Amino acid sequence: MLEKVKDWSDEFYESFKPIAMGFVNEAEKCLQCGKCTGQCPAAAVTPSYNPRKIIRDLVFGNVKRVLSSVELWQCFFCSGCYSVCPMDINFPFFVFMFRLAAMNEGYGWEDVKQLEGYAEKSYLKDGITVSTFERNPYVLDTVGDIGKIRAEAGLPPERKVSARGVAEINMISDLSGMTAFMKQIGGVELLDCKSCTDEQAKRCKRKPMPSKVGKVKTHYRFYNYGEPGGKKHAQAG
Amino acid sequence: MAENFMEEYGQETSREAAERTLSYFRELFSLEMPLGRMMKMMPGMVKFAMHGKDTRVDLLKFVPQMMPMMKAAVSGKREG
Amino acid sequence: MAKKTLIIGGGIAGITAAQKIAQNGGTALLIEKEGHLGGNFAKLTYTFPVLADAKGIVTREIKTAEELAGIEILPRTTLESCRGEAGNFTVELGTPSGRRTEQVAAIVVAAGFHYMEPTAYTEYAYGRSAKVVTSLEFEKMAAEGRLPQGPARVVFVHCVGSRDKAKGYRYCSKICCSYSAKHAIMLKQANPEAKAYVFYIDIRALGKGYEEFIREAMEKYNVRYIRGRVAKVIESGDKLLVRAEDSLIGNPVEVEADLVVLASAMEPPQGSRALAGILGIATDEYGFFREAEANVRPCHSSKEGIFLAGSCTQPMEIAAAVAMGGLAASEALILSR
Amino acid sequence: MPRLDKVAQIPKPEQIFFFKSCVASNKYPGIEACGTESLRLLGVEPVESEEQTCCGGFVTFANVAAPTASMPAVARNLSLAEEKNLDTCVVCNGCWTFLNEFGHFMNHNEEVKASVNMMLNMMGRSYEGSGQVFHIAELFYRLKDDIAKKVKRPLAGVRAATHYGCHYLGGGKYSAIDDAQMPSYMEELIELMGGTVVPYTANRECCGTGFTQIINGKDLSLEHTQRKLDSVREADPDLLIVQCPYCHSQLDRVQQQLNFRQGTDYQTPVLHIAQLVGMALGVPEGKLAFAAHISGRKRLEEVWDRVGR
Repeated sequence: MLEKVKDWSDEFYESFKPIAMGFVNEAEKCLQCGKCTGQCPAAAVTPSYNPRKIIRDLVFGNVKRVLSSVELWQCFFCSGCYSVCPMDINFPFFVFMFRLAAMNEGYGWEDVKQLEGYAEKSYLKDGITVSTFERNPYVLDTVGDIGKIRAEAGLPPERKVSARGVAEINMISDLSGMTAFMKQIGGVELLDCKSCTDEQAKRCKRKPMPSKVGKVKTHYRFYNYGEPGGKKHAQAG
Repeated sequence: MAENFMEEYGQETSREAAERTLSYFRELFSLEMPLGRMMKMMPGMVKFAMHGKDTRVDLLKFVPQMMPMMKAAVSGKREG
Repeated sequence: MAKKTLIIGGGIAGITAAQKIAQNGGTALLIEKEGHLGGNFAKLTYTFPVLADAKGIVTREIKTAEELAGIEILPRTTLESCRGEAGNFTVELGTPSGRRTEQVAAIVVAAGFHYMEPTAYTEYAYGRSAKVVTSLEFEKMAAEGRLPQGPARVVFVHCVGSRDKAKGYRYCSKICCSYSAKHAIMLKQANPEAKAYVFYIDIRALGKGYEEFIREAMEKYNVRYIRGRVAKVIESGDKLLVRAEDSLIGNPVEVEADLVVLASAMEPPQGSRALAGILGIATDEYGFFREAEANVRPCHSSKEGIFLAGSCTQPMEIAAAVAMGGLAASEALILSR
Repeated sequence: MPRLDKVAQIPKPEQIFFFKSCVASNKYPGIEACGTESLRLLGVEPVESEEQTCCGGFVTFANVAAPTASMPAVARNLSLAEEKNLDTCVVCNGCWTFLNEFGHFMNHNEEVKASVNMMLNMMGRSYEGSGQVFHIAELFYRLKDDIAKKVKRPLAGVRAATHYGCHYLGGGKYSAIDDAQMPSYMEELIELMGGTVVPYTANRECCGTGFTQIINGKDLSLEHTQRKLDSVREADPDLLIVQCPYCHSQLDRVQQQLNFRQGTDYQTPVLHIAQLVGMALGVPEGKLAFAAHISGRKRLEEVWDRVGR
């Protein structure tokens, strides 16, 4: 599709650099050499995901395309791109910062919604993010009670963070606004594939269609850098 | 129905999104402590103080350090 | 009688400078730290963009220099110290037979370059797999007839050590694009059954006939050019898996290769900073000698009476090194009259 | 080759702050039990603290928390070690990168450090940035001479493959003790304890967890893990040695999930390097906690028999 080239905004990138606590830097040094994509585990299994293209859009100021893309949420956070980058561009941090920005614009809350439980139910309640809770029946049958295994290994049956420790991270969370942030996410159930209308199903390429996540009005994301991939779509197409 | 983001969000330029993003980050990563932000922190501190005796003691130790910041925040607001 | 000119480095630039000085009535003292003249040129099999016999050309030039009366060649000799000023330098040379002091009017530095050893590039399995070689090793293999036989796939990787802030140098090494094309053609000529893949970022063919040379590799020899820097080379059985992105399509690609050739960058000669310290001239951030003025005085070093020639100033091709050798010689002659 | 100059910089401590990992504690307790026990056998006393929480990496990179929230959490956890005047030892790549990167960032940004410290002062703590964070595998490599001397159960006849994990290598581009692209210290450790190293093609590939992709993009995650497992199966090692509990969990559990979904038969036991070292040093069977492992339990028993319980 013909796309009108807009004047890119030098100021955006320049003013973005210092603000993001210095994490995001040096994207303008990108050579577009493609070494990042070449070794990317996500790109190897997703046709449209391409770190190089996202950096290019970022530097040229096509922020809207990055923010509204599904691809932004497909990064594996493996840091492989950073480890091979000839210009030391820390791309995973770009993704991290841009996911925050995308959420501010109303994209991607349905992804975060699925992870929010780890923070609210585990991290803030127990001080530990991954709990002993197990959903997989096979694992439950094979492993049984982790507490018993822990006791056999000479550890207390349950790893506990002291009440003081939990109170401290709760205060950090409250004071830095993380708790309020999570409250925005919680609450409203997502629509899933079974309950969505035909109209919604037509537009939905992969993700369940959210109407609203928590108190946030969400927007639809698109595959902005290519076609959706995966075995499922190969069959559907 | 929109097939891609250009159709769906075509009216809105990247510049507007970029400006919103910038002001969001500016606020998020600001190290300044204006009164409004300090007031937002109060409930969390109260919650922490209510947790137990030891937390209350630690928080009280912090009060002398907090007073000048409070003063600066309040006066800053008056000037601005 | 004309005063002597000291020439440091017996590569093609140094040989040319010595020839021109002698042919114009001067006397040249050519020192070389190796046992023989020829430098990096002598390690090549073919030249580009015209595939000419490199060894033959170097031998001819060395012979010309050796036959000229005004040239004294000192192999296995290094510069120990240097004092004085333009027109009257006192240099101390370390020769195999002991120290030797000379009075010279001018000094031409033609210290050449060094092919970077890509040991830092462990993602390319260099040093771990015998099937990953540098372009210099590829030249050697070609000269000895050890190129892969039959339907082998050979991958050429551009920009190894150049255009790389993290592990190499930020500059463009200038000649790698062309010599990789030369290698691909050499491979196809020796073994038409072989498949050659070249991974590039940009093709920089800056020279007369270079663009046509690379187009010839693509068109006549069917060398496959893929735009993307190779991300990693993985050993898999007796094959190598080369992973990269075809960035014109935007998809990761994988090539199962039998040989991977790394086009390693031209880096400053080893010990260039020490040599610069002895001579009292300036180097740039990488260790190349700095010219006084890049455009119209390319062969003047930061010190009067010391001239620069060849690839010790920047990555350059043979023709440019020869031209610069001649220019340095004529500058030196002015001082030695 | 490990960079020996960096290895030499790691002190040989008498005590170290043992940083517990969520996954290691709650899914594979053997990592925690073996980590502390083998350090003790090597003459390093692990010091634990009940007040230590999760490093905060997961919630941060799941975008549930902004760095403004996780920075003080990192500083708080590091300050626990600083109070005791100790360096920190972690068993998880995620903790390692997260504590290291954010710690490094705070140490080089006085303004941020001051603002973080303000929050810590409220709870009677402060962060200086004096301690260092080491991965337990780095410590093992540092103490490899002691390990060689103290091997009780030599791993003779055990064929082991390695998996380093992205967050150690990628995050440690400049701070890891080994080359980020072609590390080899785990191989050295395995050979030192008498085992055989099995090379395989996808050695340096990501395990496929993709941080949150195992939850949000399960298809992608499983597809990538399957690539890795296929390559592992081709080489057919007795054990797959990892150094990150998260990779451990992915590689162990996804084998079963793929077997269930696709009828494949992946059965490779996955072990953390702390468990392997513990096994060689003669840590009692209960502490290895192999009961928590899911895939390749039969094979693990065979290895046990070969090594001699």
